[in-house]
Amino acid sequence: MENLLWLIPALPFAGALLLILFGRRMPRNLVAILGAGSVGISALITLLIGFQFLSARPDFYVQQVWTWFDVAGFTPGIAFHLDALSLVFVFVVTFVGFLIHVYSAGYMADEEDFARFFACMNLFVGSMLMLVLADNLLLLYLGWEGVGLCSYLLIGFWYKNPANGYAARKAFIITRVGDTAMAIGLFILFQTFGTLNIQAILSEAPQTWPIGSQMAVLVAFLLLGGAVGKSGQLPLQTWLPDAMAGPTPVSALIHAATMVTAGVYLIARTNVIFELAPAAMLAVAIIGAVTLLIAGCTALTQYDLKRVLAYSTISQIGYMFLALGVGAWSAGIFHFMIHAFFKALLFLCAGAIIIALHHEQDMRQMGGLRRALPVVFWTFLIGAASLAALPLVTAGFYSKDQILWYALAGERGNVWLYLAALVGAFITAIYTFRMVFITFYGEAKTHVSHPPGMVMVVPLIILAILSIVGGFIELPHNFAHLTLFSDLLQPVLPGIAVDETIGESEWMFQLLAAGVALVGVFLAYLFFYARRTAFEESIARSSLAMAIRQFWFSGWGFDKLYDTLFVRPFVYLANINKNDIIDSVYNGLAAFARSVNKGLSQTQSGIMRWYMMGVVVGAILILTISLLP
Amino acid sequence: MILAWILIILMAGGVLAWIAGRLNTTLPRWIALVATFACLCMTVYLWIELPASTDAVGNWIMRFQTPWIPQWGISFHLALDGLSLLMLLLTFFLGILAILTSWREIDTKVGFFHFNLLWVLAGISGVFLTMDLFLFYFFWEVMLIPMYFLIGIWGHENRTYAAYKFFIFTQASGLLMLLSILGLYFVHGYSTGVYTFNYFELVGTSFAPEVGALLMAGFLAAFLVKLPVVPFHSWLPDAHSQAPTAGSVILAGLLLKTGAYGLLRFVIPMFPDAAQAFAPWAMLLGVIGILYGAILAFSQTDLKRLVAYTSVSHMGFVILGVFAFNELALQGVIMQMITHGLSTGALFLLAGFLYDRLHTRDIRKMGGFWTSVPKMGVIALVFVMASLGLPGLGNFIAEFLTLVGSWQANNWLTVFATLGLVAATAYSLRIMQKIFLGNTANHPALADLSLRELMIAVPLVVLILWLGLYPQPVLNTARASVTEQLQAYTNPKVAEPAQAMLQTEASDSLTIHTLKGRTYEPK
Amino acid sequence: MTNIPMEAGLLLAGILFTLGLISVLIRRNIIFMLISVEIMLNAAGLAFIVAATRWAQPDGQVMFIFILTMAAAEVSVGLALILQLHHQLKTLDSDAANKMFG
Amino acid sequence: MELTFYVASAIAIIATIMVITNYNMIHALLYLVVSFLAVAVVFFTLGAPFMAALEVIIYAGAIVVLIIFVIMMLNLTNEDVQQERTWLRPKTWIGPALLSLVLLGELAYLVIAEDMPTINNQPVDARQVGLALYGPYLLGVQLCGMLLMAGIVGAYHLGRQKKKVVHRFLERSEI
Repeated sequence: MENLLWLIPALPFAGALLLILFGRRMPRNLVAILGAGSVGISALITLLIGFQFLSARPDFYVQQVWTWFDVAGFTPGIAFHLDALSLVFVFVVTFVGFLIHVYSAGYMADEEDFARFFACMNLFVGSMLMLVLADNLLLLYLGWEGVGLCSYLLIGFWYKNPANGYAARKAFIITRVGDTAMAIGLFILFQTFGTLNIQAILSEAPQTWPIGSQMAVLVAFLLLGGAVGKSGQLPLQTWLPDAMAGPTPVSALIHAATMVTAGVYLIARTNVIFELAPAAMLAVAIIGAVTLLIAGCTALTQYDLKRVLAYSTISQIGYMFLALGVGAWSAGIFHFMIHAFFKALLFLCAGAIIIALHHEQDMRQMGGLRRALPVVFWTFLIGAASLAALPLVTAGFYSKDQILWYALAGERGNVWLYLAALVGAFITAIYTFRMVFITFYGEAKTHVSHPPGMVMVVPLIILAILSIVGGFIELPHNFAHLTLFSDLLQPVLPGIAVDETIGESEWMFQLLAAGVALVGVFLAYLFFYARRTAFEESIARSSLAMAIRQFWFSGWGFDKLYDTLFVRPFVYLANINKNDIIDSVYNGLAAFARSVNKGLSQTQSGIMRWYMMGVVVGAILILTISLLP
Repeated sequence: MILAWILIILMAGGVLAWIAGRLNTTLPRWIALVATFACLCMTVYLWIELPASTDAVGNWIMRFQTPWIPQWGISFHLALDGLSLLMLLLTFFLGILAILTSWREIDTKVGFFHFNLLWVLAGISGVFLTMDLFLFYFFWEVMLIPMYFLIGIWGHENRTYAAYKFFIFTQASGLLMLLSILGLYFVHGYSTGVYTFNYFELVGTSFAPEVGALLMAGFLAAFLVKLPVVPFHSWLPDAHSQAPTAGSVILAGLLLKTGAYGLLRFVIPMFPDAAQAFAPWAMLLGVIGILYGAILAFSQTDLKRLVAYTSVSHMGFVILGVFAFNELALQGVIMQMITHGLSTGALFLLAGFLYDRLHTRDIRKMGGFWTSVPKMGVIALVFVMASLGLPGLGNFIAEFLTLVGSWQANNWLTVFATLGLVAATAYSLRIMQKIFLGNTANHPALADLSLRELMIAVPLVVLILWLGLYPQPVLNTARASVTEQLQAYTNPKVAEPAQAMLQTEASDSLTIHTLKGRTYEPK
Repeated sequence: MTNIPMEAGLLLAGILFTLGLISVLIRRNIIFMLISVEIMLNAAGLAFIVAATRWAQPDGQVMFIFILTMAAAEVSVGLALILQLHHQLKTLDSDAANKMFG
Repeated sequence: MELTFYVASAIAIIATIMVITNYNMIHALLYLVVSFLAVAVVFFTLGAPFMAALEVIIYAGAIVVLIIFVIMMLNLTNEDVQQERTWLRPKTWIGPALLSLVLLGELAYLVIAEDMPTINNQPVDARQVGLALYGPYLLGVQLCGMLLMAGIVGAYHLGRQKKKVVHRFLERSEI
């Protein structure tokens, strides 16, 4: 069964190839079937292989398809490596991917470039699977760049609007900055180990580098650079909100569920190197904590439904980074999975709303959709509850609670990280329910054209169910001893040691987290649903609040900062040098020669006696020189 | 003999095409196509029959030598190894594309055009094949003059200026190389008493350090200008943008590669000490080239000029890799030569297709073409991605290998070179954005690629993908040559003279090898 | 036979040559220029003769004969040119024939 | 003999000065003949009688006569003499003359400064010259023959006066 491994990425690639070559001439139904079907079959194969994996419990399956190239002992293969970590990712990618593909068939039904959309989506799924299944870092890099390309293509899907193209380019270039760091990390790894095979590196690294060695820290930071770029973390987070220019299913698949978590995957995959570099671990945790706060605050102020979700995605990935940074590997991955469910759900719901309102994304133009779109409302509510981590019933609670707990009690955790995460959870609850209240309650402002069809609703319901039950496979220690997920990952990812002194009081912190979430929801209710009291109004209208809101709204000014620091100087430099300053040196040389020619041609007077004179003067000169001692 | 036939076919074909041009305008095209195709077939045949030569010793697949001017030690000496073979394949492949793309574009002096085209190809093949330095210089000039005509007669509006500039830059640097060749000839003659232009004998010459540096400078002048490396690059944008499409393809795809080939074949093995001393500067030039070319490319509005500056940027990787002196980097360089030939050639072809339809190269007048020409868009996307080094396409392998190799030689320069990838992203995506994406208003609807144009573009796509996913055949072919060029660097102390003598007697094919079995004392 | 110092002969040749040169430089009439050239050639010939006598070798005289031949040929062609020039430009002014002006 | 040399030299120099300063072309030519004759005498004193004869025959005879013929053909008048006078102003000749004198000074310095031993000059007779001419210098003689041939042909071609036919070198001047 594991011999079918190669089919998992190959099928979406094949689908993409067929769609690129013949898509324009195919009927729409066939395009949709081909697009969704190839991913669906991949998902089925994943289930089969996953089932076998779970029952046989090997450490990993490896399948080499062919040797990519072989130079001077550098022999990366096109080879796939499936272990528990990959399995989780592959499962999410294929399964959520399949649901989103199905949903897209409905969502994109009116689009002209139907085939192009599905071709890119399939290409994306293929690349993403390549990324998570890669057996060596170079192949991982292939997938890594491949998803970047698809992200570019899909963000700029509606290419006629130059702003979309700009957003797409921004996404590609900023992630590419991170990729460059990662590439340099690969150079160092290759130089040190003579291979890029992940397992080989991971097994040799502890022997080569002592804990905290300079090289290990350097490599870890470089890899972190790549991860930060891809996952939209500080300081390379600015592309992700703009990436919402793409169609909503794209945002759901690429910019929420899968691609942006590639950074999480990379760090988890190379966990050994990060364990060797405590400084890098700390950096991961701090980046995660700061990002989740900054992005959360920004999400509070946005009005574009998709932008709120985008900032929320950044914030949630911040949680994952925090988890990885404190060494709670499996908690990070668990949150990734749950996040993929509920964030995809939220995006798809948002898509359903947007399409029902004729591509209206501004929340201020929505309202009262509870009655018009009941299915969407309920599924959205489930997703929102999961995002806000409402206690006990939602999957989000279980995954986020783990992170909060390890941020405090894990051996690398400390109270500051915990506080950041806790505040983040509070903010999350506020902005999530702000969204719910503004969108679904109040009075209707835009006419709803038609409710979503079955093709769109079914994926919503499936994802909604997953957003609730997904959390029950891994319960907190004090609830019950059910740790299916971390048991699965245990061979790949090291466990985490818990500080025993505070281990006893776990239930207290759970209560605190739950309380914070509920208070957040209540605050949102006060400000955005109920009529505001004068006091609340005065807070909301105060000049300080306005200034903060403006600052947060602009994403903490990062865009502007980068614009002045990097973009403008580069463009300025490029433009002043458009005609190539070096060329002017040569042109100057030519001009000099021409002017000399002009001067010398003056001596060609045509008067013979002048020439004779020249001869005489020359003769005198030569004679004089020869006579001089 | 088959090597000589390649040159004869091309040259005779050229003359024939010229004559045929007086009768008919289609005949020269067919003659040129058939001649180039015949050469391609021969080379492919050689490649398939290659396996015997991939082992470490039998590096040279075949040789052809006949005296030309024996008094001065000049012979008509051709030899083929993996590197030459790959370059020849590229030459004839791009040659065919160049002829195909001129099918509609060129309608004046058709016969003379194809004469020039074939003679340029002949000159380039000669450069890749010849193992006699005098003959090398001869072919170096042969490829120059027809190219001058190609630009000067069939070029765009500013063609005379561009043609002059091209000619002066390359000719002046070529003369410096001639001086060095003569210097080498005499230095070798003085020290051994054998006056010869034979590469295999000259390659063993040892010099005083200053002499070596001076002679190398002459060779470098020619190769760096041709490559081009940054302070000497200024002929390239003009020549590339003014040349007809076929000319641009050949310039970017092949002519630049002769510079890289020269570095690999002559500079590296002949002047190991001087090259090592020069290496940090050369790598610095490479890095400057990468970044400078990228910044310039970003600001251009003339499509062909833009692509030309991307060539400057990409060729920076070549010199970076060449002077890293390790197998990874050199393999990367060879890959870069091939994949850059394909990808940049393809971009020029696309520029040609667009010029055909719009009669402008100004990207400010383009935009939103994806709607009307999706096929062209997809193909352009592939090559734009190749140009920014997307994994899965050939250029990635090239750049990655080069960078991995150069990392071992110099960390900081490699870091800056890697930053070039970001800049590459910026300018590459700009091509896509300005031409195919964006608003369609006030732009005419275009006709999508015709069958002929698809025949040109699709093989390029297939090849670049193939090179990206399974480059091993190419790497295998080049491996023996690469190790040979690097012999002076990898094992400086071995190769005892006595051992070399033994080997000399063993067989003729081994003779060549042992000529380089000299000792270089590491400093 | 004689005791004429060589310096004297060479000096005479030099003076004659210089006079011819001055004439070429100052005259605008093209016939005068031709005549002056003849003077200069003659002076050169004189120098050869002096040298021939000095070393008692015939080579100098042979050279004089060659110079003579050349002078004859030159004069014939030069005069033909003058005729043509006069015919075309109706003047003997050498400055009138200045079409080589750069 | 020495005295003859010096007197002849003086005559040659004076006659030449007269040639270059005279405004009338015919007068100048007559002085030129005098100068050539004086040089012929110098040749004689230097022991080259055959050369002296050649000087008289070819220079003083043939060449000067040729020039006189041409002057006759050009039909020069008194106006030309006047024009010559206007062309030859001190302003025009002083500079070149001084320059040439500098050259002469340097030549003289070269000639005199070399401390050459004076030995008796030996005459070289015509026989020796003839032997040398048709011995080692045979090639030169051949070349001279060709040169004369070329001179004749060239003179004939250039001297032909064709109506309306403008020589191609001068053709462009008409435009």
